[in-house]
Amino acid sequence: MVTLLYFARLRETLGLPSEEVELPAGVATVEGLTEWLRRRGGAWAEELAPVKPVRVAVNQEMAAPQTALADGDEVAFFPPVTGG
Amino acid sequence: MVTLLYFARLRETLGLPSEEVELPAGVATVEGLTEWLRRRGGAWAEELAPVKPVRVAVNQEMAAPQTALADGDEVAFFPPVTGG
Amino acid sequence: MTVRVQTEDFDAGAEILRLRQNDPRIGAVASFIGLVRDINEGESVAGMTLEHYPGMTEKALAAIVEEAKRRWDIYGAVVIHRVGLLKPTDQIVLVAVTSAHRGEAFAACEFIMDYLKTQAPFWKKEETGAGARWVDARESDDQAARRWE
Amino acid sequence: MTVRVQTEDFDAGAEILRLRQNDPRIGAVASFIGLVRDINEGESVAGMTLEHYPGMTEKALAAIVEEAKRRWDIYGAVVIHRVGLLKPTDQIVLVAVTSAHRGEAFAACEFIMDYLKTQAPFWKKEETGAGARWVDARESDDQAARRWE
Repeated sequence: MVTLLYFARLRETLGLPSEEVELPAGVATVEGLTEWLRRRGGAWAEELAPVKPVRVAVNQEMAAPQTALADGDEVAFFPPVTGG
Repeated sequence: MVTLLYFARLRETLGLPSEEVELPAGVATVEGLTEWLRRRGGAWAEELAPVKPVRVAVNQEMAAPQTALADGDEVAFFPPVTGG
Repeated sequence: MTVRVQTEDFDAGAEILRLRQNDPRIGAVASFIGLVRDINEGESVAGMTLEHYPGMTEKALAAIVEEAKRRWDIYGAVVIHRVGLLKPTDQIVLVAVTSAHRGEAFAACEFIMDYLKTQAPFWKKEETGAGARWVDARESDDQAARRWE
Repeated sequence: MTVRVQTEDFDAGAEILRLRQNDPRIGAVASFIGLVRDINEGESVAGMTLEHYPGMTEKALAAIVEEAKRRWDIYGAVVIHRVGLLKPTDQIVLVAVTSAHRGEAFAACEFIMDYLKTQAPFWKKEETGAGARWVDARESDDQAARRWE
Protein backbone atom coordinates (compact mmCIF):
# COMPACT_ATOMS: atom_id res chain seq x y z
CA MET A 1 0.00 0.00 0.00
CA VAL A 2 1.02 3.62 -0.56
CA THR A 3 -0.57 6.64 1.12
CA LEU A 4 -1.66 9.39 -1.25
CA LEU A 5 -2.18 12.91 0.13
CA TYR A 6 -3.80 15.89 -1.60
CA PHE A 7 -3.44 19.48 -0.44
CA ALA A 8 -5.02 22.89 -1.00
CA ARG A 9 -6.85 23.33 -4.32
CA LEU A 10 -6.15 19.68 -5.28
CA ARG A 11 -7.73 18.43 -2.04
CA GLU A 12 -10.84 20.46 -2.83
CA THR A 13 -11.23 19.64 -6.52
CA LEU A 14 -10.39 15.95 -6.13
CA GLY A 15 -12.72 15.81 -3.14
CA LEU A 16 -10.52 13.95 -0.66
CA PRO A 17 -7.51 14.68 1.56
CA SER A 18 -5.96 11.20 1.38
CA GLU A 19 -6.38 7.60 0.35
CA GLU A 20 -4.57 4.28 0.60
CA VAL A 21 -3.97 2.38 -2.63
CA GLU A 22 -2.07 -0.71 -3.74
CA LEU A 23 0.83 0.43 -5.89
CA PRO A 24 -0.57 -0.67 -9.30
CA ALA A 25 1.34 -3.26 -11.30
CA GLY A 26 3.87 -1.56 -13.59
CA VAL A 27 3.87 1.71 -11.62
CA ALA A 28 7.39 2.38 -10.29
CA THR A 29 7.80 6.16 -10.39
CA VAL A 30 6.01 9.41 -9.55
CA GLU A 31 5.33 9.88 -13.26
CA GLY A 32 3.78 6.41 -13.54
CA LEU A 33 1.58 6.97 -10.49
CA THR A 34 0.41 10.36 -11.79
CA GLU A 35 -0.45 8.81 -15.16
CA TRP A 36 -2.39 6.03 -13.40
CA LEU A 37 -4.38 8.57 -11.35
CA ARG A 38 -5.13 10.58 -14.48
CA ARG A 39 -6.82 7.53 -15.97
CA ARG A 40 -9.53 7.90 -13.32
CA GLY A 41 -10.84 10.67 -15.63
CA GLY A 42 -12.93 13.71 -14.67
CA ALA A 43 -11.28 16.00 -12.12
CA TRP A 44 -8.31 13.60 -11.93
CA ALA A 45 -7.53 13.89 -15.63
CA GLU A 46 -8.03 17.63 -15.49
CA GLU A 47 -6.16 18.55 -12.28
CA LEU A 48 -3.24 16.20 -12.91
CA ALA A 49 -2.91 17.09 -16.62
CA PRO A 50 0.72 17.53 -17.68
CA VAL A 51 0.17 21.28 -18.23
CA LYS A 52 -0.89 21.79 -14.60
CA PRO A 53 1.84 22.91 -12.19
CA VAL A 54 1.39 19.99 -9.77
CA ARG A 55 4.17 19.35 -7.24
CA VAL A 56 4.81 15.91 -5.79
CA ALA A 57 6.59 14.96 -2.56
CA VAL A 58 7.61 11.41 -1.69
CA ASN A 59 8.05 10.66 2.00
CA GLN A 60 7.91 14.41 2.68
CA GLU A 61 10.73 15.34 0.29
CA MET A 62 10.19 17.14 -3.02
CA ALA A 63 10.24 14.57 -5.83
CA ALA A 64 10.83 14.55 -9.58
CA PRO A 65 8.84 12.61 -12.23
CA GLN A 66 11.50 9.89 -12.21
CA THR A 67 11.57 9.49 -8.41
CA ALA A 68 11.13 5.78 -7.61
CA LEU A 69 8.20 4.57 -5.51
CA ALA A 70 8.07 1.62 -3.15
CA ASP A 71 5.43 -0.04 -1.01
CA GLY A 72 4.81 1.98 2.16
CA ASP A 73 5.64 5.35 0.60
CA GLU A 74 3.74 8.54 1.40
CA VAL A 75 3.11 10.44 -1.86
CA ALA A 76 1.69 13.97 -1.71
CA PHE A 77 0.25 16.00 -4.59
CA PHE A 78 -0.15 19.77 -4.28
CA PRO A 79 -0.05 23.10 -6.14
CA PRO A 80 3.00 25.40 -6.01
CA VAL A 81 3.39 26.65 -2.45
CA THR A 82 2.27 30.12 -1.35
CA GLY A 83 3.31 30.54 2.30
CA GLY A 84 5.32 33.28 3.97
CA MET B 1 33.41 84.36 13.90
CA VAL B 2 33.15 80.70 12.95
CA THR B 3 32.66 77.83 15.41
CA LEU B 4 35.13 74.97 15.04
CA LEU B 5 34.22 71.55 16.47
CA TYR B 6 36.50 68.53 16.92
CA PHE B 7 35.25 64.99 17.51
CA ALA B 8 36.55 61.60 18.64
CA ARG B 9 40.30 61.04 18.18
CA LEU B 10 40.76 64.60 16.86
CA ARG B 11 39.11 66.08 19.95
CA GLU B 12 41.53 64.10 22.12
CA THR B 13 44.75 64.72 20.22
CA LEU B 14 44.04 68.40 19.56
CA GLY B 15 43.02 68.76 23.19
CA LEU B 16 39.75 70.68 22.77
CA PRO B 17 36.16 70.00 21.69
CA SER B 18 35.48 73.42 20.14
CA GLU B 19 36.67 76.98 19.69
CA GLU B 20 35.47 80.25 18.18
CA VAL B 21 37.80 81.96 15.71
CA GLU B 22 37.63 84.92 13.34
CA LEU B 23 37.62 83.59 9.81
CA PRO B 24 41.24 84.55 8.87
CA ALA B 25 41.79 86.98 5.97
CA GLY B 26 42.11 85.10 2.71
CA VAL B 27 40.43 81.92 4.05
CA ALA B 28 37.27 81.25 2.02
CA THR B 29 37.01 77.43 1.85
CA VAL B 30 37.29 74.28 3.98
CA GLU B 31 40.68 73.63 2.37
CA GLY B 32 41.91 77.12 3.27
CA LEU B 33 40.75 76.79 6.87
CA THR B 34 42.39 73.36 7.23
CA GLU B 35 45.66 74.75 5.84
CA TRP B 36 45.48 77.67 8.29
CA LEU B 37 44.90 75.32 11.25
CA ARG B 38 47.83 73.16 10.11
CA ARG B 39 50.11 76.16 10.45
CA ARG B 40 49.57 76.03 14.22
CA GLY B 41 52.14 73.19 14.07
CA GLY B 42 52.49 70.25 16.49
CA ALA B 43 49.40 68.05 16.78
CA TRP B 44 47.56 70.36 14.36
CA ALA B 45 50.09 69.86 11.57
CA GLU B 46 50.16 66.15 12.27
CA GLU B 47 46.44 65.36 12.69
CA LEU B 48 45.30 67.58 9.82
CA ALA B 49 48.08 66.49 7.44
CA PRO B 50 46.78 65.86 3.90
CA VAL B 51 47.47 62.10 4.24
CA LYS B 52 45.13 61.85 7.25
CA PRO B 53 41.53 60.77 6.53
CA VAL B 54 39.94 63.82 8.15
CA ARG B 55 36.27 64.52 7.37
CA VAL B 56 34.81 68.03 7.51
CA ALA B 57 31.19 69.11 7.92
CA VAL B 58 29.97 72.68 7.41
CA ASN B 59 26.74 73.60 9.18
CA GLN B 60 26.17 69.89 9.89
CA GLU B 61 26.41 68.75 6.27
CA MET B 62 29.35 66.78 4.86
CA ALA B 63 31.66 69.21 3.03
CA ALA B 64 34.35 69.00 0.35
CA PRO B 65 37.73 70.86 0.30
CA GLN B 66 36.21 73.51 -1.99
CA THR B 67 33.11 74.11 0.15
CA ALA B 68 32.82 77.87 0.78
CA LEU B 69 32.89 79.27 4.32
CA ALA B 70 31.13 82.36 5.64
CA ASP B 71 31.00 84.20 8.91
CA GLY B 72 28.76 82.37 11.41
CA ASP B 73 29.43 78.90 10.01
CA GLU B 74 29.84 75.81 12.20
CA VAL B 75 32.77 73.75 10.89
CA ALA B 76 33.41 70.28 12.33
CA PHE B 77 36.53 68.12 11.89
CA PHE B 78 36.42 64.38 12.60
CA PRO B 79 37.76 60.95 11.61
CA PRO B 80 35.80 58.57 9.38
CA VAL B 81 32.67 57.52 11.23
CA THR B 82 32.33 54.15 12.99
CA GLY B 83 28.77 53.90 14.33
CA GLY B 84 26.16 51.23 13.85
CA MET C 1 18.00 26.59 15.37
CA THR C 2 14.29 26.76 16.13
CA VAL C 3 11.48 25.94 13.68
CA ARG C 4 7.83 26.11 14.72
CA VAL C 5 4.50 25.81 12.89
CA GLN C 6 1.59 26.95 15.02
CA THR C 7 -1.91 28.42 14.98
CA GLU C 8 -1.17 30.85 17.86
CA ASP C 9 0.30 34.29 17.36
CA PHE C 10 3.94 34.89 18.36
CA ASP C 11 5.77 37.67 20.22
CA ALA C 12 8.42 38.73 17.69
CA GLY C 13 10.31 40.89 20.20
CA ALA C 14 10.51 38.08 22.75
CA GLU C 15 11.66 35.59 20.10
CA ILE C 16 14.40 37.95 18.88
CA LEU C 17 15.49 38.61 22.47
CA ARG C 18 15.63 34.89 23.24
CA LEU C 19 17.70 34.30 20.11
CA ARG C 20 20.31 36.99 20.79
CA GLN C 21 20.64 37.28 24.53
CA ASN C 22 23.70 36.16 26.51
CA ASP C 23 25.83 35.49 23.44
CA PRO C 24 28.53 38.20 23.22
CA ARG C 25 29.75 36.85 19.86
CA ILE C 26 26.57 38.23 18.23
CA GLY C 27 26.98 41.63 16.58
CA ALA C 28 24.00 41.48 14.22
CA VAL C 29 20.37 40.32 14.26
CA ALA C 30 18.43 40.53 11.00
CA SER C 31 14.76 39.69 11.15
CA PHE C 32 11.65 39.62 9.02
CA ILE C 33 7.94 39.57 9.84
CA GLY C 34 5.35 38.75 7.18
CA LEU C 35 1.84 40.15 7.75
CA VAL C 36 -1.61 39.67 6.20
CA ARG C 37 -2.49 42.64 3.98
CA ASP C 38 -6.09 43.78 3.36
CA ILE C 39 -5.58 43.82 -0.39
CA ASN C 40 -3.94 41.36 -2.80
CA GLU C 41 -3.87 41.32 -6.59
CA GLY C 42 -6.33 44.21 -6.60
CA GLU C 43 -9.00 42.47 -4.46
CA SER C 44 -9.82 43.41 -0.88
CA VAL C 45 -9.05 40.55 1.49
CA ALA C 46 -11.15 39.95 4.61
CA GLY C 47 -9.02 37.07 5.85
CA MET C 48 -7.19 33.93 4.82
CA THR C 49 -6.73 30.32 5.78
CA LEU C 50 -3.23 28.90 5.77
CA GLU C 51 -3.05 25.17 5.08
CA HIS C 52 0.15 23.13 5.37
CA TYR C 53 1.54 19.62 5.14
CA PRO C 54 2.22 18.58 8.75
CA GLY C 55 5.53 16.79 9.07
CA MET C 56 6.92 17.88 5.73
CA THR C 57 6.61 21.57 6.62
CA GLU C 58 8.86 21.30 9.65
CA LYS C 59 11.39 19.21 7.72
CA ALA C 60 11.43 21.65 4.79
CA LEU C 61 11.93 24.64 7.10
CA ALA C 62 14.71 22.87 9.03
CA ALA C 63 16.44 21.98 5.74
CA ILE C 64 16.28 25.62 4.58
CA VAL C 65 17.80 26.83 7.85
CA GLU C 66 20.53 24.18 7.61
CA GLU C 67 21.32 25.32 4.07
CA ALA C 68 21.59 28.93 5.30
CA LYS C 69 23.95 27.79 8.04
CA ARG C 70 26.07 25.98 5.46
CA ARG C 71 26.28 29.08 3.25
CA TRP C 72 26.89 31.80 5.84
CA ASP C 73 28.68 32.13 9.14
CA ILE C 74 25.59 32.51 11.32
CA TYR C 75 25.13 31.63 15.00
CA GLY C 76 21.40 31.06 15.39
CA ALA C 77 18.08 31.27 13.59
CA VAL C 78 14.41 31.06 14.42
CA VAL C 79 11.56 30.45 11.97
CA ILE C 80 7.95 30.57 13.14
CA HIS C 81 5.09 30.18 10.65
CA ARG C 82 1.42 30.32 11.53
CA VAL C 83 -1.37 28.21 10.02
CA GLY C 84 -5.16 28.40 10.26
CA LEU C 85 -7.40 31.42 10.02
CA LEU C 86 -5.72 34.85 9.83
CA LYS C 87 -7.03 38.35 9.23
CA PRO C 88 -5.41 41.56 7.90
CA THR C 89 -2.56 42.92 10.10
CA ASP C 90 -2.05 39.43 11.65
CA GLN C 91 1.48 38.09 11.75
CA ILE C 92 2.13 35.13 9.40
CA VAL C 93 5.84 34.42 9.68
CA LEU C 94 8.93 35.41 11.63
CA VAL C 95 12.50 34.74 10.52
CA ALA C 96 15.41 36.00 12.63
CA VAL C 97 19.12 35.26 12.22
CA THR C 98 22.17 36.16 14.32
CA SER C 99 25.80 36.53 13.24
CA ALA C 100 28.96 38.51 14.05
CA HIS C 101 28.55 40.95 11.15
CA ARG C 102 25.49 42.35 9.43
CA GLY C 103 26.14 41.10 5.90
CA GLU C 104 25.75 37.44 6.86
CA ALA C 105 22.63 38.03 8.97
CA PHE C 106 20.86 40.02 6.24
CA ALA C 107 21.74 37.53 3.50
CA ALA C 108 20.77 34.45 5.51
CA CYS C 109 17.47 36.02 6.65
CA GLU C 110 16.46 36.99 3.11
CA PHE C 111 17.60 33.59 1.76
CA ILE C 112 15.45 31.74 4.32
CA MET C 113 12.40 33.87 3.39
CA ASP C 114 12.95 33.38 -0.36
CA TYR C 115 13.29 29.62 0.02
CA LEU C 116 10.40 29.37 2.47
CA LYS C 117 8.21 31.12 -0.12
CA THR C 118 9.03 28.58 -2.84
CA GLN C 119 9.86 25.34 -0.95
CA ALA C 120 7.89 25.05 2.27
CA PRO C 121 4.46 23.39 1.84
CA PHE C 122 2.06 26.16 2.86
CA TRP C 123 -0.96 27.30 0.84
CA LYS C 124 -3.06 30.43 1.29
CA LYS C 125 -6.78 30.64 0.59
CA GLU C 126 -8.07 34.20 0.69
CA GLU C 127 -11.58 35.43 1.49
CA THR C 128 -12.23 38.26 -0.94
CA GLY C 129 -15.27 40.30 -1.88
CA ALA C 130 -15.59 37.97 -4.90
CA GLY C 131 -15.52 34.82 -2.74
CA ALA C 132 -12.77 32.46 -1.59
CA ARG C 133 -9.77 31.84 -3.82
CA TRP C 134 -6.50 29.93 -3.60
CA VAL C 135 -3.57 32.30 -3.95
CA ASP C 136 -1.48 31.66 -7.05
CA ALA C 137 2.28 31.23 -6.72
CA ARG C 138 4.13 34.33 -7.93
CA GLU C 139 6.81 34.29 -10.60
CA SER C 140 8.60 37.05 -8.67
CA ASP C 141 9.03 34.61 -5.76
CA ASP C 142 10.63 32.03 -8.06
CA GLN C 143 12.94 34.73 -9.37
CA ALA C 144 13.86 35.79 -5.84
CA ALA C 145 14.76 32.19 -4.95
CA ARG C 146 16.81 31.71 -8.12
CA ARG C 147 19.10 34.59 -7.11
CA TRP C 148 20.70 32.26 -4.55
CA GLU C 149 21.50 29.39 -6.92
CA MET D 1 9.65 58.15 9.94
CA THR D 2 11.24 58.12 13.40
CA VAL D 3 14.90 58.87 14.17
CA ARG D 4 16.21 58.88 17.74
CA VAL D 5 19.66 59.18 19.32
CA GLN D 6 19.64 58.27 23.00
CA THR D 7 21.68 56.90 25.89
CA GLU D 8 18.85 54.62 27.14
CA ASP D 9 18.29 51.11 25.86
CA PHE D 10 15.31 50.46 23.57
CA ASP D 11 12.65 47.73 23.33
CA ALA D 12 13.10 46.45 19.78
CA GLY D 13 9.89 44.38 19.86
CA ALA D 14 7.79 47.33 21.04
CA GLU D 15 9.32 49.62 18.40
CA ILE D 16 8.61 47.12 15.62
CA LEU D 17 5.06 46.63 16.88
CA ARG D 18 4.46 50.40 17.01
CA LEU D 19 5.80 50.74 13.46
CA ARG D 20 3.63 48.01 11.93
CA GLN D 21 0.40 47.93 13.87
CA ASN D 22 -2.97 49.07 12.53
CA ASP D 23 -1.74 49.50 8.96
CA PRO D 24 -3.25 46.72 6.81
CA ARG D 25 -1.21 47.83 3.78
CA ILE D 26 1.93 46.45 5.44
CA GLY D 27 2.93 42.94 4.34
CA ALA D 28 6.60 43.04 5.35
CA VAL D 29 8.75 44.30 8.22
CA ALA D 30 12.52 43.97 7.88
CA SER D 31 14.60 44.92 10.88
CA PHE D 32 18.15 44.95 12.10
CA ILE D 33 19.68 45.17 15.58
CA GLY D 34 23.39 45.89 16.06
CA LEU D 35 24.96 44.65 19.30
CA VAL D 36 28.26 45.15 21.13
CA ARG D 37 30.49 42.08 20.71
CA ASP D 38 33.07 41.03 23.30
CA ILE D 39 35.80 40.74 20.68
CA ASN D 40 36.85 43.02 17.80
CA GLU D 41 39.87 42.86 15.52
CA GLY D 42 41.21 40.02 17.66
CA GLU D 43 41.13 41.96 20.97
CA SER D 44 38.71 41.25 23.81
CA VAL D 45 36.42 44.23 24.39
CA ALA D 46 35.17 45.06 27.90
CA GLY D 47 33.00 47.95 26.74
CA MET D 48 32.84 50.96 24.47
CA THR D 49 31.90 54.62 24.46
CA LEU D 50 29.88 55.93 21.55
CA GLU D 51 30.42 59.60 20.77
CA HIS D 52 28.36 61.55 18.25
CA TYR D 53 27.82 65.03 16.79
CA PRO D 54 24.53 66.24 18.30
CA GLY D 55 22.37 67.95 15.73
CA MET D 56 24.21 66.63 12.69
CA THR D 57 23.59 63.01 13.69
CA GLU D 58 19.81 63.38 13.64
CA LYS D 59 19.93 65.28 10.33
CA ALA D 60 22.21 62.68 8.74
CA LEU D 61 19.96 59.79 9.86
CA ALA D 62 16.82 61.58 8.66
CA ALA D 63 18.48 62.23 5.27
CA ILE D 64 19.40 58.54 4.94
CA VAL D 65 15.83 57.47 5.72
CA GLU D 66 14.48 60.02 3.20
CA GLU D 67 16.84 58.65 0.56
CA ALA D 68 15.59 55.10 1.28
CA LYS D 69 12.01 56.35 0.92
CA ARG D 70 12.90 57.94 -2.41
CA ARG D 71 14.46 54.71 -3.71
CA TRP D 72 11.93 52.12 -2.50
CA ASP D 73 8.20 51.92 -1.98
CA ILE D 74 8.25 51.77 1.82
CA TYR D 75 5.58 52.87 4.31
CA GLY D 76 7.50 53.57 7.51
CA ALA D 77 10.91 53.36 9.13
CA VAL D 78 12.42 53.73 12.57
CA VAL D 79 16.09 54.28 13.37
CA ILE D 80 17.28 54.34 16.99
CA HIS D 81 20.99 54.67 17.80
CA ARG D 82 22.46 54.70 21.28
CA VAL D 83 25.38 56.82 22.51
CA GLY D 84 27.41 56.74 25.71
CA LEU D 85 28.85 53.77 27.57
CA LEU D 86 27.92 50.30 26.30
CA LYS D 87 29.07 46.80 27.19
CA PRO D 88 29.08 43.48 25.32
CA THR D 89 25.57 42.16 24.41
CA ASP D 90 24.13 45.71 24.70
CA GLN D 91 22.01 46.95 21.83
CA ILE D 92 23.61 49.75 19.74
CA VAL D 93 21.21 50.36 16.89
CA LEU D 94 17.77 49.40 15.59
CA VAL D 95 16.58 49.89 12.02
CA ALA D 96 13.12 48.67 11.00
CA VAL D 97 11.29 49.27 7.73
CA THR D 98 7.75 48.41 6.57
CA SER D 99 6.47 47.86 3.03
CA ALA D 100 3.89 45.86 1.09
CA HIS D 101 6.39 43.26 -0.17
CA ARG D 102 9.56 41.86 1.38
CA GLY D 103 12.06 42.87 -1.32
CA GLU D 104 11.62 46.59 -0.65
CA ALA D 105 11.73 46.21 3.14
CA PHE D 106 14.94 44.12 3.08
CA ALA D 107 16.70 46.42 0.60
CA ALA D 108 15.74 49.64 2.39
CA CYS D 109 16.73 48.24 5.81
CA GLU D 110 20.15 47.10 4.59
CA PHE D 111 20.66 50.37 2.69
CA ILE D 112 19.93 52.42 5.81
CA MET D 113 22.41 50.35 7.84
CA ASP D 114 25.12 50.61 5.17
CA TYR D 115 24.73 54.38 4.88
CA LEU D 116 24.47 54.85 8.64
CA LYS D 117 27.80 53.03 8.99
CA THR D 118 29.58 55.39 6.57
CA GLN D 119 27.66 58.69 6.83
CA ALA D 120 26.23 59.23 10.31
CA PRO D 121 28.66 60.97 12.70
CA PHE D 122 29.17 58.34 15.40
CA TRP D 123 32.54 57.16 16.72
CA LYS D 124 33.34 54.14 18.87
CA LYS D 125 36.09 54.00 21.44
CA GLU D 126 36.69 50.50 22.76
CA GLU D 127 38.06 49.42 26.13
CA THR D 128 40.33 46.46 25.40
CA GLY D 129 42.85 44.47 27.41
CA ALA D 130 45.53 46.64 25.76
CA GLY D 131 43.80 49.91 26.80
CA ALA D 132 41.32 52.24 25.11
CA ARG D 133 41.37 52.63 21.31
CA TRP D 134 39.33 54.47 18.72
CA VAL D 135 37.82 51.98 16.30
CA ASP D 136 39.10 52.40 12.74
CA ALA D 137 36.65 52.73 9.88
CA ARG D 138 36.44 49.50 7.86
CA GLU D 139 37.01 49.30 4.11
CA SER D 140 34.30 46.61 3.99
CA ASP D 141 31.77 49.20 5.22
CA ASP D 142 32.76 51.59 2.42
CA GLN D 143 32.37 48.75 -0.05
CA ALA D 144 28.94 47.87 1.35
CA ALA D 145 27.79 51.49 0.94
CA ARG D 146 29.15 51.72 -2.61
CA ARG D 147 26.91 48.82 -3.69
CA TRP D 148 23.96 51.24 -3.62
CA GLU D 149 25.46 53.96 -5.83
